[in-house]
Amino acid sequence: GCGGSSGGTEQPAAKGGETQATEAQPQKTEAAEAGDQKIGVLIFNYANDYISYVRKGLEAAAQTAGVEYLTVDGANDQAKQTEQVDTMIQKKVDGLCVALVESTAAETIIEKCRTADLPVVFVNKKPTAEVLNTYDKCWYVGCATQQPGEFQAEMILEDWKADPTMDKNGDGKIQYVIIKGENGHENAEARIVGIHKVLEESGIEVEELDCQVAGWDASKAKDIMDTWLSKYGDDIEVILSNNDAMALGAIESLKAAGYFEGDKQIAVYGINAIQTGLEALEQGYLRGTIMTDMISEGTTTFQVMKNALDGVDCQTDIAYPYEAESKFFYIDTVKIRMDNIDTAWAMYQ
Amino acid sequence: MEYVSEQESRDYLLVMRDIDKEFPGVKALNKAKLYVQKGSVHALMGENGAGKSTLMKCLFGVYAKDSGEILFEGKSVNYTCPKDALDHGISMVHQELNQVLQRNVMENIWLGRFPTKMGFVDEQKMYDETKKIFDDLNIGVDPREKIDDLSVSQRQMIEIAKAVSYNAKIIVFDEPTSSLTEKEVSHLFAIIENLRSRGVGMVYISHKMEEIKRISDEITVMRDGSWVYTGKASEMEMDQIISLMVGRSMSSRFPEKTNRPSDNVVLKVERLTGMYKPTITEASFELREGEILGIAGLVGSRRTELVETIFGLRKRESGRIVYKGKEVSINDPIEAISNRFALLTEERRQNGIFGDLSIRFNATISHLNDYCKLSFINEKKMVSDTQWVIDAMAVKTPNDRTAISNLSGGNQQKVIIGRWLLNEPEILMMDEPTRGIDVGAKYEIYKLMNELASKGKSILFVSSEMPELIGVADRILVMSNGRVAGILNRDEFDQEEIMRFAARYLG
Amino acid sequence: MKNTNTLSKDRLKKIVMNYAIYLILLIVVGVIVAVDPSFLQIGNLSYICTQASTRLILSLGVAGIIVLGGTDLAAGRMVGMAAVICASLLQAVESSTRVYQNMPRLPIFLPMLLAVALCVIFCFVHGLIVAKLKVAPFIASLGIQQVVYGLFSIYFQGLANGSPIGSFDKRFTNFAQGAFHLGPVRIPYIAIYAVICTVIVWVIWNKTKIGKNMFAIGGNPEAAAVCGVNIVKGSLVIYILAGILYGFAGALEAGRTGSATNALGADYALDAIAACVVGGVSMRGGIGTIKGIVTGVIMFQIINYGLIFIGVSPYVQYAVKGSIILIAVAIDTQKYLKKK
Amino acid sequence: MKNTNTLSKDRLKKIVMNYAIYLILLIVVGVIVAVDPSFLQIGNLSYICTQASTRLILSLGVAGIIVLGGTDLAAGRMVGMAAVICASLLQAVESSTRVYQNMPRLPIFLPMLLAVALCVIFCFVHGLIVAKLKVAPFIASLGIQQVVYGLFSIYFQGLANGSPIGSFDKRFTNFAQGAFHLGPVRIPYIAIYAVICTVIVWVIWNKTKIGKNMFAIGGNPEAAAVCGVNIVKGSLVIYILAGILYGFAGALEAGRTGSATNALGADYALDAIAACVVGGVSMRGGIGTIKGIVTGVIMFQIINYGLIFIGVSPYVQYAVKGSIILIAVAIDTQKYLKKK
Ligand SMILES: Nc1ncnc2c1ncn2[C@@H]1O[C@H](COP(=O)(O)OP(=O)(O)OP(=O)(O)O)[C@@H](O)[C@H]1O
Ligand SMILES: Nc1ncnc2c1ncn2[C@@H]1O[C@H](COP(=O)(O)OP(=O)(O)OP(=O)(O)O)[C@@H](O)[C@H]1O
Ligand SMILES: OC[C@H]1O[C@@H](O)[C@H](O)[C@@H](O)[C@H]1O
Ligand SMILES: [Mg+2]
Ligand SMILES: [Mg+2]
Repeated sequence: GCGGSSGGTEQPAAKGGETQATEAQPQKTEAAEAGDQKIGVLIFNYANDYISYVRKGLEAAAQTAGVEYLTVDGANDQAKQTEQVDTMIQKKVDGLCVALVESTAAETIIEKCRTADLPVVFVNKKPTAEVLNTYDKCWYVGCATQQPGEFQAEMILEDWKADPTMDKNGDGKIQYVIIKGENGHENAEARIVGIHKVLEESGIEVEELDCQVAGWDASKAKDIMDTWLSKYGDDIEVILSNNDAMALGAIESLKAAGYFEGDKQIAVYGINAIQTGLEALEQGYLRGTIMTDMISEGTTTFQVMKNALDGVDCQTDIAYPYEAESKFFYIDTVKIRMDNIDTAWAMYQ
Repeated sequence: MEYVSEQESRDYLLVMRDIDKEFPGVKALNKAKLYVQKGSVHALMGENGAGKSTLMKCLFGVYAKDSGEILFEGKSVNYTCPKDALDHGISMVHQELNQVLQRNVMENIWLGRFPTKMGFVDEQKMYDETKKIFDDLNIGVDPREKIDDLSVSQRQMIEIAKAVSYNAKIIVFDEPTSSLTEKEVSHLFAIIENLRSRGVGMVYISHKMEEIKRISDEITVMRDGSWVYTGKASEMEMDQIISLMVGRSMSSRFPEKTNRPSDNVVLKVERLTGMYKPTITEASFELREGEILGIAGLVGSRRTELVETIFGLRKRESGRIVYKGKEVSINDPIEAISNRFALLTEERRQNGIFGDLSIRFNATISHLNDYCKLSFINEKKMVSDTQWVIDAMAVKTPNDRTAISNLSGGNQQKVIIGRWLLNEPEILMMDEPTRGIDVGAKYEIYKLMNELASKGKSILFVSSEMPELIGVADRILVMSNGRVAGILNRDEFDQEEIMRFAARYLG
Repeated sequence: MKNTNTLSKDRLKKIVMNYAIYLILLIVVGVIVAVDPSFLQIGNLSYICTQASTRLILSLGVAGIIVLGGTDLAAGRMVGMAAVICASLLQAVESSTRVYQNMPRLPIFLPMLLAVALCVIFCFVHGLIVAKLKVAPFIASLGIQQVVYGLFSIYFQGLANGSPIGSFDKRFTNFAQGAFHLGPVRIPYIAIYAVICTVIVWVIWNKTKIGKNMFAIGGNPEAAAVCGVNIVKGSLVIYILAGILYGFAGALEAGRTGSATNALGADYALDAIAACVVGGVSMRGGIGTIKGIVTGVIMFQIINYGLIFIGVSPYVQYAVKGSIILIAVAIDTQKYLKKK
Repeated sequence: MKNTNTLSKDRLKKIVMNYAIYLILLIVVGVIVAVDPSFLQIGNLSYICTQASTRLILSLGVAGIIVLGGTDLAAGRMVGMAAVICASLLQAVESSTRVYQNMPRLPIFLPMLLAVALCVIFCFVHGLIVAKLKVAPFIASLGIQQVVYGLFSIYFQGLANGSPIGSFDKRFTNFAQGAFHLGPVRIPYIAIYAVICTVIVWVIWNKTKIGKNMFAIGGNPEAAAVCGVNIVKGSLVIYILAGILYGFAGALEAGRTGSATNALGADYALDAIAACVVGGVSMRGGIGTIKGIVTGVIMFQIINYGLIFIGVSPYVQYAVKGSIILIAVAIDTQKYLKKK
């Protein structure tokens, strides 16, 4: 698998996984042998590409560590996922890694884990610190939710200052549109908050022309972009997409309208640094994207779980910052442009 | 018992012998047989459920027979679908009107064999050919008209025209005249004569004795899925046929009238006019206690609409219904039923039966209140009531949990009549109650009407069969084009007089 | 000789047809146990029954509409609506994420009543459109589904800017997640609710006029009208009953999950319909039994649970469930087919 | 006096009924224009037509099945399957994200053919189950939907770990996104394909035996059978035609979007059915026109596009679309009701 084999250079969690293998020996007396350990992995939706990479990282790390795992799909249905917790407990797993469908469901799940005396590590969707603090054997691992938005905005400001042609109408104002993932989706909402925060604090005048929801879906994003092109035309100077997939949909629409040829350019920004996104970056369609390091998110999640199973300190072998009061591990996100694109590609090696 | 030797059977156009067919729970055919000669009309007779339609459907490939042999022109055949049969020169007018209502006449005629030109359907040819067929058969219908816009009798004529247009060697008519007017019947008979002279063999199924006598050369009688008798029509007496069919001798087709209508008017219908035109117009009449009032008229004369409007199934624009001296408001069947009206509808399959549901359900559904205690149902009484229906109406069924669609048409009808009798109606409206029902069952129904009337119940009896109206009714009301054309007393009954009234408001 | 032979073959065929769903269930359980014998613990059964509870309540509602000859694509969204309503009004007073910060602590039945009332209203409208305006049920329920989803999503969006609502009042959580102990056996309340609903609906279907009328309307509406059944009223009662069941199922679903969003219930309608039909409720109307519905629902729950238990990948699960629907319904359909 | 009055009222009612869908469309457009008059640019119309193209192709397929008296919940997933197949086999050779790294560059029609073939196979099976085994179409198509989705998701998941497949071969992109210029007017290929498909399906429906048989089977299957129409064969042809259209629509959808995942097409089936029914195709079978379907599809596209144009939230869009479905179909249904 990718996570395990990527070795010890850039990915701290993977490194942790490796060290763990050797370190597992002395733990033997205290906890079950690695080979006997079994964990349950609950994924909110298999069809979601982001979480698929997290899962990949997690599973690879588990494999490397010789821990058995059982993965299930919540199919975006919290009730279903909550039931799956029961099934896992019946299957006598030793711990649960849960990418929640709804972050507020943590309470119920923690309750079940408490009854069964199982450690639980939440990943991606963030429960409140309040809830996490009701149980000693639970933690959270995830990317900072607002940071990708902030970084996106920062990138725009940097580019804006460097490239005067971005101000197409020359009014000194940034006219932008946002393609939103989903209403109420905590990542989408937080990313937009992040964008607004940075732009407001920048002192540069901005104008949000429009913001529409495309459900993380490329073809819907394309349709929306079509509409905007006909409504705002060249007034749009910057396009901010809540993820790469939608950015790519918008790019298809822009291409059809004759953009990216000669000096008819436009700045599009995505989030996630998925492979097709990186390719678009290389081809000059995307100006930038944010690497939300999914693989590390997965390996770290596993590491936290492993630490709990082995009864060692939760921060053992983890390089990412930990906020003890809230029990959060934060996986940093990284701004990706042409110059550091290799960092992102490395994630997929 | 064979009446035809192996040797002779080669001379027949069609030989069906030892045909067995079993449906879940019913042995529909038991060694049934039928021999049809070229250029002849062979009447197939039997009570409801005797297996006539089933036998023909086995020939036509609608059903697969379980065993037995079919020889057509001396060759053994076994058609697995209607297309097979049609391709080999057998066509059929089905008991049920099988038409695609949403499409036009010519598409229905050519369905299954559309003429094509370079792979595309040739509309012009279709139109011309249809026109030609209709001209030949004297049918005045525009080939481009939608079936849905036609009257039932027009639709039946189209079915007949279609069956004829296949130029088949054998044509099966399964109750072709059930909704035809007298005129159309004669017309059909002319067509049949012509076909006979061209050497076509025909099987003719009907419950109307007069027709059988008029048209058939030979008669085969079936009973309970088995062959009973075959003979020359000219050598058979009506009573003989009937007793063969029912398995006992029957002296008369109509029971002796025992009811004495009183002078008490129970129902007064005043200037009743329907809401959606064309409709009944200002229909008025009176119905007395213990009276059977026959309602005659041509098809489309709106007899059905009259009774349905009285029953609240159709909206009325104006008019009053006075029951036992008081005006009653009847805007839906619920009100009608609560006033002790009952309606036996004309289209059994469409609005009579609940096909998938049990006989018990079908018998009890219209008077659930009788079984309700504090709105909960008392099943026991339902069972005993249903048993009463089965016994009183002599319904042929394994038990009361059988789905009603497994019964033959006649037995279904008996259950439905039983349903209404359980309501103990004061006014019973029967719309073509004997349509598609065998003589035995017909007789029982007439007797029943008589008995009910004797007990002081009043009956409205819609029928297209003149003899039964004359045989059973106390008075006959004649409808013409939605109006009451006249009312005749029993001593004035006369077919020609009735026909004259029936034509009164036409055109 | 030959005769007895065909007869026993026929009988065998009949048995297969009548018990098809149980046979399939047996095979599925057999496979699951073969892969992981530990499936046969009593604990699993108890979980399966608990999990099946809300689905059963929902399916009982949908089934009535199917027996009427209709269908209800909107059922799932109604459950979602009820869940969101209850969730938003039954958060713990002390929770910092409370959407109505200053609302007094409500008795738990009040929001549940409100949820039920809303479901009843929408079901009523749905019923009117189908029974009165004679709109094809599929499309009517599709329209209702979109309207319901749109409207309650707007409410949901407005509340917490669309983030999931959780942190419920303990009484509510206990109502849905609690249990009492009968000696060593833990009996969850939710299973009790399901049993009560099932009994009530069984009585309505089989022992009351409402039920008989439902079968009549579904079996042949025109004949029902002639028999004095008030089609519109008779249908509406069943739609209202469905609304009550949806509302209750939604409330329980929120309480049981401990949180709710407007996505809750997205696939429930199709699942419920599938369970009913696999359990022998005919989409042609007029046919269906409570026993069948219970079997259908539990069967799907066993499959869901069992396939996860033996670690089958989710996409394989789709394929398996789809195939089972096809096989079960194909066999069941043959029962009602008129023999040629 | 009174008479002429009622007559004109009746006539008005009739006009309203016959042109209901156009009136609704007019009102919708009216509202949109009132909010933002710039909606009335020719550019918008061109976008709307382009966007409607794949949906129209899909709807033409679904419509045939509806006319047969069936329905197809699986249509959307079939489109998704075709899209994923084409996407995975038509990535640019030079792309680093290519899932089949060592595969030679394929002629674009090959994967498209494969996609169509797969859709045809599944539609064929669906048709068999409905026409031969007489399974209720709703539930049959639900089963097929789950099987199709499960299977092609396994394929997709295995390929790209669930991330979107993009970076297509330029020829493919051009095939779906290209256009030619007629003077100043840009005519996208995709609109041309849609027109061609529409014409072909129109001819099949109206000028061939296949079409006439379809209407007969949908209108009255028993009648069709006794007239010698082979119901199974006649139905299967229509299902196969649907398969071809789905496959083509899927290929175009991938090419048009520039990427594909297994989520593509999730709601397309219900949208397509809604468009057909709003366009006057009756769910009871036997009734429908190509003109109506085109109108229905374009109407929904205008709503989609227009509501985005005036910046209405997606939830409001649901509510609006749902209401329009209900109103349009309720009016249309009254046309066919027998007044008594
Ligand atoms: N499709 C079927 N399924 C089950 N039983 C059937 C079916 N069709 C006919 N039967 C049964 O077969 C027997 C013969 O019915 P059939 O319709 O052939 O009688 P028939 O002589 O044509 O009667 P009628 O004069 O009422 O038309 C009846 O008992 C009927 O209930
Ligand atoms: N001229 C007509 N125009 C339109 N519809 C007609 C016409 N004639 C008959 N119909 C329709 O066909 C039906 C047949 O009429 P109705 O049943 O009232 O006549 P009937 O005398 O009872 O005939 P039947 O002998 O078939 O019972 C009517 O309900 C009506 O809807
Ligand atoms: O929940 C779905 C979304 O989750 C986000 O975290 C991710 O960035 C998006 O690409 C999308 O997958
Ligand atoms: Mg018959
Ligand atoms: Mg009549």
